[in-house]
Amino acid sequence: MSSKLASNGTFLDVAAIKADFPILARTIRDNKKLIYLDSGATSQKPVSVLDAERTFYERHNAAVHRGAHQLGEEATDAYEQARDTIASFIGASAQDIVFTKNATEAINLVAYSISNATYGETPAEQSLSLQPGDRIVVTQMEHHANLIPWQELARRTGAELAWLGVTDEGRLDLTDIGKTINERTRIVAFTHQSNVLGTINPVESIVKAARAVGALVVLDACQSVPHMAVDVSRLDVDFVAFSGHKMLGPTGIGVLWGRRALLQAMPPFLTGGSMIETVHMDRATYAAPPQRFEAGTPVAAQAVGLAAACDYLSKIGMDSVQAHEHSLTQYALEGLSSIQGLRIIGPDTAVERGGAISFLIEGIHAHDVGQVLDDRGVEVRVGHHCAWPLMRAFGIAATTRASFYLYNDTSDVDALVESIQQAQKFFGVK
Amino acid sequence: MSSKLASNGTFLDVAAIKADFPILARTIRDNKKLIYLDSGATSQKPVSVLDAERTFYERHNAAVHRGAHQLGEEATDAYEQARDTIASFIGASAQDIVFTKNATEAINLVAYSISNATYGETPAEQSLSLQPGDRIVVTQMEHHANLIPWQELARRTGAELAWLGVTDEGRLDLTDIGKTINERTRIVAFTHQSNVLGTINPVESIVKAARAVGALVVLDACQSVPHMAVDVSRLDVDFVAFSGHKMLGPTGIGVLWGRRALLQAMPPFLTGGSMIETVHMDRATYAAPPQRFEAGTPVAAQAVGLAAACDYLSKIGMDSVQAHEHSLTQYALEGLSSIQGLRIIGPDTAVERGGAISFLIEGIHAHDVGQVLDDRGVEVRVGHHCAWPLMRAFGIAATTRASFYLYNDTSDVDALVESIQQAQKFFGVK
Amino acid sequence: MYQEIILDHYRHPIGRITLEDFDSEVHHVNPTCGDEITLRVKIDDGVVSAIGHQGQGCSISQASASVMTELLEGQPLQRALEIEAEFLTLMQSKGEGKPNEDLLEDAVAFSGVSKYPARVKCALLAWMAFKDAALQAVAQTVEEQ
Amino acid sequence: MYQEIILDHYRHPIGRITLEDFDSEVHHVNPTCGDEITLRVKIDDGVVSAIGHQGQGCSISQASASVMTELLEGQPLQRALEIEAEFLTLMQSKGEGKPNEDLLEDAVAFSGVSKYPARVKCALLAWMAFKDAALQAVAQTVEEQ
Ligand SMILES: Cc1ncc(COP(=O)(O)O)c(C=O)c1O
Ligand SMILES: Cc1ncc(COP(=O)(O)O)c(C=O)c1O
Repeated sequence: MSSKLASNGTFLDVAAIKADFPILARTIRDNKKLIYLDSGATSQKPVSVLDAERTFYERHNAAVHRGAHQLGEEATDAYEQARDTIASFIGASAQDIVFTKNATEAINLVAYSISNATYGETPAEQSLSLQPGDRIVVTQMEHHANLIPWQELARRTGAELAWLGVTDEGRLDLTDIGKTINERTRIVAFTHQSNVLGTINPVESIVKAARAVGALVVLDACQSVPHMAVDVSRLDVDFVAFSGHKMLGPTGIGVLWGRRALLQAMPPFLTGGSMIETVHMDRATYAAPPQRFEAGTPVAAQAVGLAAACDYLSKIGMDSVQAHEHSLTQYALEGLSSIQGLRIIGPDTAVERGGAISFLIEGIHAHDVGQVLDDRGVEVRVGHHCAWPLMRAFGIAATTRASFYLYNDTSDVDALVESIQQAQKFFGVK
Repeated sequence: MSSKLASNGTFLDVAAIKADFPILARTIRDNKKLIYLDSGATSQKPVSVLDAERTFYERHNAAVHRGAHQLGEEATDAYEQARDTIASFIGASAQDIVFTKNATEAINLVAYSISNATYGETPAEQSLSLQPGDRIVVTQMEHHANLIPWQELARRTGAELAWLGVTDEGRLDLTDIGKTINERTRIVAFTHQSNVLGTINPVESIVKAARAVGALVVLDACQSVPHMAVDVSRLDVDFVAFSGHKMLGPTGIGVLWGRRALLQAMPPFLTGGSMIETVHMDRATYAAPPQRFEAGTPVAAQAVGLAAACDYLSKIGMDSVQAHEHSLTQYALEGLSSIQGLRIIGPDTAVERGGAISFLIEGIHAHDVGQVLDDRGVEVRVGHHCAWPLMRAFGIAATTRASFYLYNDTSDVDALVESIQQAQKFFGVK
Repeated sequence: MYQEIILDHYRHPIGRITLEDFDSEVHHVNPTCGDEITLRVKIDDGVVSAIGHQGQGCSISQASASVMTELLEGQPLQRALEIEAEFLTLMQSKGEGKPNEDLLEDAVAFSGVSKYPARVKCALLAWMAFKDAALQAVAQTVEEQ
Repeated sequence: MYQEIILDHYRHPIGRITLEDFDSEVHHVNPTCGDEITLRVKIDDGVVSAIGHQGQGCSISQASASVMTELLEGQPLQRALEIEAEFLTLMQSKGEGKPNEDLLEDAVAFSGVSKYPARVKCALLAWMAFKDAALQAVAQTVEEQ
């Protein structure tokens, strides 16, 4: 796959990459070339991922961790090897990652386990529980997935929810961080990279503030793990959550990484088969992590598919992926800024920012922008992007968002810019 | 597919069916023909299911319910059409089924939602909550997935857990049902068909007892929906849970059907994107079912795959599938009973029983039976089958279990019987 | 999709006012995009005497509110609800519907929208709000009697 | 996999008794199959003087407990734990391990089991129980001093 390495400056050889993604060869509406700029919502899948899932079903499918027969062994091997691959991808040990159905479940797992700690029997368990007056801190730029589970945890435990605000440029406002993350703060949950603004948050500063008061740190890495090298062993956070479908993997799989001592202390969330140690009619004891948190028949084929996605990304190299997207973002910010009446919501330079670019077009509602773009084959996302409170903070209802991945190139950005200009013409705002 | 309809008596044309399942052409160990008798754990997948998933990824993949662009529309259509197909398969309306990652999550959803009702703000929500002294009734033959979530719910709410016992023949002991399902009983959760014993439980009698005291009824249909026609509109239960992977579908998808009024009253379980109505920093309101219970990016490709599995089963006809398995079970019970030293755990006639047959071989531990069988290509399950309390009720540690599906025929049963006899010879117990 | 009628109504919306004299008010939101409408309605002797709407949304949702106001004001409630039902059917027709022009008049311009499932909710936002408000107004009258 | 040595030990197990005089007792379970072992150990002056085990399990787990008892009884604890470590390595070798025959003696017969991941846990059940019990016994002695 060396043919896909950066060939012209920091850009990847996108033509070669595109060829691995069958869907990118299709057309939209009346024979328009598909220009997919919605990878922030979900990514497309290369053939190697589809083949990996299919081979699992056609050759090795059986109940994981339950069958003593050869098929069962092969399925278990495939599943646990996938765990190894995915763990290595983020610099983790296999025993410290838990498979869920998506990042949303991964974050809910943490919130519910903490909530269950209230009923815990061991001191280790109880020490995780929240009391009325305890504080959970989030930020104003969170995706609903990293906001509502904490609202609900606060409701169940009587803890209070506080948050860090956002500046006009779309950065976290850390002026009062010491006040927001106060002595009573037990959990700080924030996103590594905003799915709306593109902003990459200063993990170190926030972790420092959290550590100063002994709070746990939950990092929503949905928009970082797919786009840059993330090494959990260096981040010094306690939990990291991300989804497979945003990083070339299948739908139906998410990952929670947790600090080992915490996973070991945490009570289970979902309960049922495969997560037990012993079971009596009236009580049960539970297996060690990660099994403790993987109740029921696991997302086996999906793990195998996600491991293939990690392999695909690793071969290209996450640093190359990031460099490519960075150049593309720079190019896009320039192109978009040249459009009169266009306002970028989020940082307008490529510094500490990823390739999700939200914007408003004066006089045209985001829905209408999206529609005109779609008619030209340009697929972008419009709406509140599951970050409604962030929209409110900016006093707006919706943005149009273009987001990039390794299979996008400057010609895709050119098409975006042109189509926006077309929309302005159509709605007579220019 | 008419070629696959019953051609000799009640048997299906298994040769034609086998040809649809690529894995069944493979060999085990030293070139032994694969004889897959572990469908109770997970089923194999026909090509049409694999193709459906792949086509989704290659043609229509996008974020479901979030994209306004054409790909997003197509993905949403595919997902919601899958919901229609799967709902019809069990006689339900699409709006009354919720997709989860497996049946275990589906049952946990009900248990956690009831637990969250304690914090509910509306009277409808609160009326679902449990109080200390309230009772949850299960049975001694439950899979851990339909036992531990209720143990945990009891622990969280202070409710007590009680259970119906099992007779020596492996039927539910309903003698004292009126005492067990008493006035304080709020929930009765039981399995439609035992994954260990094969027993089909008398839904009507249990529902009657539950209704008499106003208890909700949760039916674990993991082993029934794949093997017989199940019509939720006739069962008169409140919730039905099952998994896709046991009915020719992919891993990573489960289904919860719920009575509409209940789903509407229930608070959410997992929270995050796509399940909201409005979101503020400190509070949120939630969408109507089924969206309320499907937080995050859904298991879209898996839903499409499961719909293809339903189509496959519907074309053959669930009554034909059941008749086929019934005949096979009858044949197997006869064959197994002829083996000296073999004891069947569960009903020894095919009356009101499905095709999961558990047995003990005098003098040989189940693990050793399984090993010898595996060496001959016969894949059965050994152990407690995630029903450990049931093992205890029979005073045993483990059984060997053979379970059938539409791709098994009498020659598979013959191989089973022969291999058991070989194992007896090998261990010198015969 | 963007019929000239739609764009006209979008640019010069009818009923984009705050009614001072009204029987009921509703606030509806499209959760997928955050678009909102606040709609007030006045019913006199079973006739929809006035509709006023405020909010934010795309051209489709704005134009739809405008067309609806023009169509329904002055209609007997019964007939207004018939028109609403017909519009709903049209929107759910996935581009296959044959609109009843007598009933729908300018609203037939929205036929094309029904081909875009993600936009159907935009077109329906105002209509759902109206139906809700009208039923509340009626329920209230019944209660007062 | 089913070496004659294994079947022999299975049929005529060594140490399948309940020790009356012991320093620690553990109960281990294999959660995937429900097999159980209760194991007692007596350590005198740093030497494993007696092991007794009861429980239920397959031929592999029973024979393994028997072979282990034969091997470890009378060994200095240090060396017993070395043997245990060597056995663990062998079991995790997926059929690729070259067993140290000097250390493992009869236990080399279990090499074949390492090719069957689902059975490795059976072979290890008694060994894990022994390690656990021995460490508890030692910890206890330290505490008493
Ligand atoms: C009767 C029964 N209930 C529940 C389950 C749990 O299903 P899953 O593991 O797919 O969640 C199973 C299968 O494992 C089962 O057989
Ligand atoms: C920043 C962020 N967090 C969380 C999520 C939720 O991920 P999922 O929907 O896969 O659970 C997303 C994507 O939707 C996201 O972009």
